[in-house]
Amino acid sequence: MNLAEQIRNKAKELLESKTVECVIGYERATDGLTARPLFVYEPEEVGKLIFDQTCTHNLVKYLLNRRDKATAIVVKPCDSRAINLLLNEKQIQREKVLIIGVVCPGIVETSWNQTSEKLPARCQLCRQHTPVVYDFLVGETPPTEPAVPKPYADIVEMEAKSVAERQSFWAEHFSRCIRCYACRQVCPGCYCSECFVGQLDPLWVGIRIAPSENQVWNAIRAFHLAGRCIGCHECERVCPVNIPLMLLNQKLEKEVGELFNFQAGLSAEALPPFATFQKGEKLGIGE
Amino acid sequence: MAIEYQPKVVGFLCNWCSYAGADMAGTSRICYPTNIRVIRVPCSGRIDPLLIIKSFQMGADGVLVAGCHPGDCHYTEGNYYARRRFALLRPFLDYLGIEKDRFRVEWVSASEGKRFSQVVSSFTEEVRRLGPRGIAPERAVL
Amino acid sequence: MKPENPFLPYLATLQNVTDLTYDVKLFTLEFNDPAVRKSFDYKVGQFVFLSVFGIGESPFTFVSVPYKTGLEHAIRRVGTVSSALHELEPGAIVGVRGPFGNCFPLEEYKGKNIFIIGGGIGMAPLRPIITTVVDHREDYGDLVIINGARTPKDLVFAPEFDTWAKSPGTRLELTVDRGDENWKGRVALVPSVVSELKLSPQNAIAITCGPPIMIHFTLIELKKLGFTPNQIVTTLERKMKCGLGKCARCNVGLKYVCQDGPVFTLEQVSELIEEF
Amino acid sequence: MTQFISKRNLLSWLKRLTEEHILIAPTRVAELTLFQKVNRVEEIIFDFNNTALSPKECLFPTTETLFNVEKKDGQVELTPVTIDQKTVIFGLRPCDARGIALMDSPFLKEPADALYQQHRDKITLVGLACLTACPECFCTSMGSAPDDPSNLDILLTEAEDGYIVQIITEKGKALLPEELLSTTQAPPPAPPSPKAVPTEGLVQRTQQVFDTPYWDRLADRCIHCNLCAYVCPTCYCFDIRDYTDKGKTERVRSWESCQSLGFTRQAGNIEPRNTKGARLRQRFAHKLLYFPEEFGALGCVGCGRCVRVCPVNIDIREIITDIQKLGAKVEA
Repeated sequence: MNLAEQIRNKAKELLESKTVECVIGYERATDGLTARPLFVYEPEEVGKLIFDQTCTHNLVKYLLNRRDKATAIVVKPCDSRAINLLLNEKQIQREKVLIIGVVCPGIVETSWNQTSEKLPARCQLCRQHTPVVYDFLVGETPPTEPAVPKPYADIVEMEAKSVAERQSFWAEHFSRCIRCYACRQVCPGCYCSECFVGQLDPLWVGIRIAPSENQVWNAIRAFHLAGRCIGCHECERVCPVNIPLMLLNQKLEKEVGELFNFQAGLSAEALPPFATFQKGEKLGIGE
Repeated sequence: MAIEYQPKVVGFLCNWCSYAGADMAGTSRICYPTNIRVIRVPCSGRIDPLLIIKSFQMGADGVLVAGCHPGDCHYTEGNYYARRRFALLRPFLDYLGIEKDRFRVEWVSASEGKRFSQVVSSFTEEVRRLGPRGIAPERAVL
Repeated sequence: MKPENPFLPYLATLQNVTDLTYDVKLFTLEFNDPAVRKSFDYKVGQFVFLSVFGIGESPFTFVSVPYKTGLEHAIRRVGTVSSALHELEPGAIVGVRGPFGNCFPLEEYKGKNIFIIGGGIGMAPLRPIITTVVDHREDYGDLVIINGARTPKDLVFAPEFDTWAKSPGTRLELTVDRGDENWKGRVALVPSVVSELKLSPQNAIAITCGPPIMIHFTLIELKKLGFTPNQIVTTLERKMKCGLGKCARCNVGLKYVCQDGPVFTLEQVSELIEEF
Repeated sequence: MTQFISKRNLLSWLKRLTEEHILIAPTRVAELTLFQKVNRVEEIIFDFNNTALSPKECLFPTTETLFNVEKKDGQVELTPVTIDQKTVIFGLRPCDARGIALMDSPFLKEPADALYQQHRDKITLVGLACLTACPECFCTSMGSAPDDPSNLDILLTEAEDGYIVQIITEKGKALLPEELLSTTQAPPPAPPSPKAVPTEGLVQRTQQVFDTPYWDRLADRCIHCNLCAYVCPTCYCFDIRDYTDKGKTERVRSWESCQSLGFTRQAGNIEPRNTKGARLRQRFAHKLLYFPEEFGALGCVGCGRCVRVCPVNIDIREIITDIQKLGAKVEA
């Protein structure tokens, strides 16, 4: 039985037994080729659920709109790290969420009406083929976990550049930003009720959509995800002007790994890097 | 004689140690460069990376953060958290195109008036060596 | 004298600032340019955008009456612009843009009984109606004013209460949600006062303005008393940025509050399809 | 006998335009087609479906100063911004030209927006007819067409090693010198036919469907970013704020979208449109009900950008068909 059928059966069972009010999964988009998020409330609607290589969206953030309602959710391994992040930060209650984990066959890069055979960056860096947390598992567990090729290859390449080159690289990319905030709205780690961008007093980032303000926005958004970004690459996928946002997030991920030996989303209990410290640690600051 | 380039340096000084250290320098008539604009904060742990990135955006050529030596913090652990935060911020600024030497963190206690002036002088020279950010505000990276 | 750029405010100087309550101040303005002073005209119920340059601009309804000199606004310190206004001293220069919006059709109310039901700072847009009725007392029927507030310190326009109460055929009912040690008056919610006074809908107009929750229950009471939707008038409050029906922000369903409002009868509100 | 311009003459004409005008044309940037200010005409690309962002940013920029405020010894002086630089937008599609024409209604209705008026007077629109229709385009259902010249000054249609030229307005005539033109017998290629969308009686149907739970269900997957509004040629909501920078104050207008959180939040934290469904409904009700009720035409030109760019595939064509189906059921 392929993945989609297993998911549909599980969803039907959960809805009929009223254990959950809603199952969040994927359905075919209007281009007939790619997928889009789907909210199923009635057992007879489970037929619309699909699962294939075009199911790129990370659905976990939708749980924040249903915090007190029992909800089932279809989760790929990279998305499952986002569940740990939200549990770790006390944003969702574990007993309210039923996780249908999918052993991920790898997804393809999609955009509207297009799928490319190229393995997306998140799959090239894939650390787990099996979700880190699940209640029901769909699909067979592959024998060995995938060996990650040279991690952070593009980050090391960026670090090799001179400061001036990096400065103009980012100035050029950030000047295209139109501040649509799709990167913030799609990110499971970005859920502040009032984002620092919306603050008037003090005015951190004005409403001016201009290079200088764009850079403060992009820099601080990335820094707020340091030690929290779970690498689902959704921000890069939704950016309408192709800003390489993961180059920012992964640089911080690499630094956090080296400085504090911490990776986001692997456990729901571990204290995140900025919430703890060791008295005697040597971090090359103020020595 | 060409007017020598005077770097703009912003200094976030923690109220209990570094700010008192600056006072000590002043009362003991020890001079230090006037390029530094001092901003007093309750603790180095209070400094949000947003304040530092905002300072660079508004034209600072260098940002100095001074706090109590680890273990001396008036709030016991403020500087420990700050140390972690800035340990990450420094390479990130460098990655974004702001030389990491333009951002320095020093632990200066209330009695180290002399050391405070040395810190400010050496940092100001360092920023002068790096020169003005020289980027038109419209195209400025931060 | 219409400016050719509708976003450009007239310049005006703050004549004086008096405290009405601990968080409400009465501002009196006068235009700098004498030509504007002569040509500027407005009606009761209209509003203008007041600008504090460097902070921003916000819409405020007039509390003064057009037939008297001096433009007055009663402003409660809530947001960034109102707080900035509260910091200003007389002589400060502010921007005035407008007037915008429709007005209370006071001509149509002539000969009718007028019931004014205001809550907190909601009394501000209603005050010019009261002033007009009191100044032309014989043109109108009975006048009942219900002025509610959270606490006695929040009652607005206190200095004018006795001039209102002494006006013939006028009844002033003050009420607070929570009294304090030297408050001897009524302690009740505004809607309950409306039902207690048994206001009769015969040849009457009920005008209400205040927090949404108060308007909601006041409308229920008025309907119970037999008021038809076109006898109930309210002024809606929405976030506004242009006042020109261009930035499409203040719409409630089909209507722009800045152009088709802010004054609506309940009948018009029910046609707005989007609940207000 | 239709007028014709060779590719070579076209490029030399565009090069001459850059001397007195700002030339804005489609260029290739980071695997995207974007309208950019062009200095060398070689950067212009001619074979593209449509640009990622619409040309509205030339008339309604992402950020624009309305006026500057100088405070000198107690006195305040306001100087509005004036536009004197002439601009040519080259290579915009007929649907985008209709987008600009539709946006004229709110901006130029009494009292006209002076800044937009100046942009509009100083801009000449040189369009490029579509030869192929994208799967997400539906311009013919929204009152436009792949070769619709009505809102342009000049329309070019690609033909054998050159372009068929249709000069529509005086402004276009004055811009294009006669000597560059030749004539051709070849008829213009047949325009493509994009898929149609049922818009019959759509405005009434949208009003009937207004109070149904359809919008809450639709908004389940919406993430409320500003993308659909920022790429749309007929979305014109804006925010106004004051800016003080080194003593100089300016009043700035920037793009805003009805989906962003603080759009209707009033002082005192009162949020009239607080549910996801109400917020998403505002966008489609504005385009399919409020705009037609006020200005007589649907507030959409069928360019398909919002369909292409929405991260969760909220597809306006699907919504229109749903509204027609639901509306019919409500009627029955």
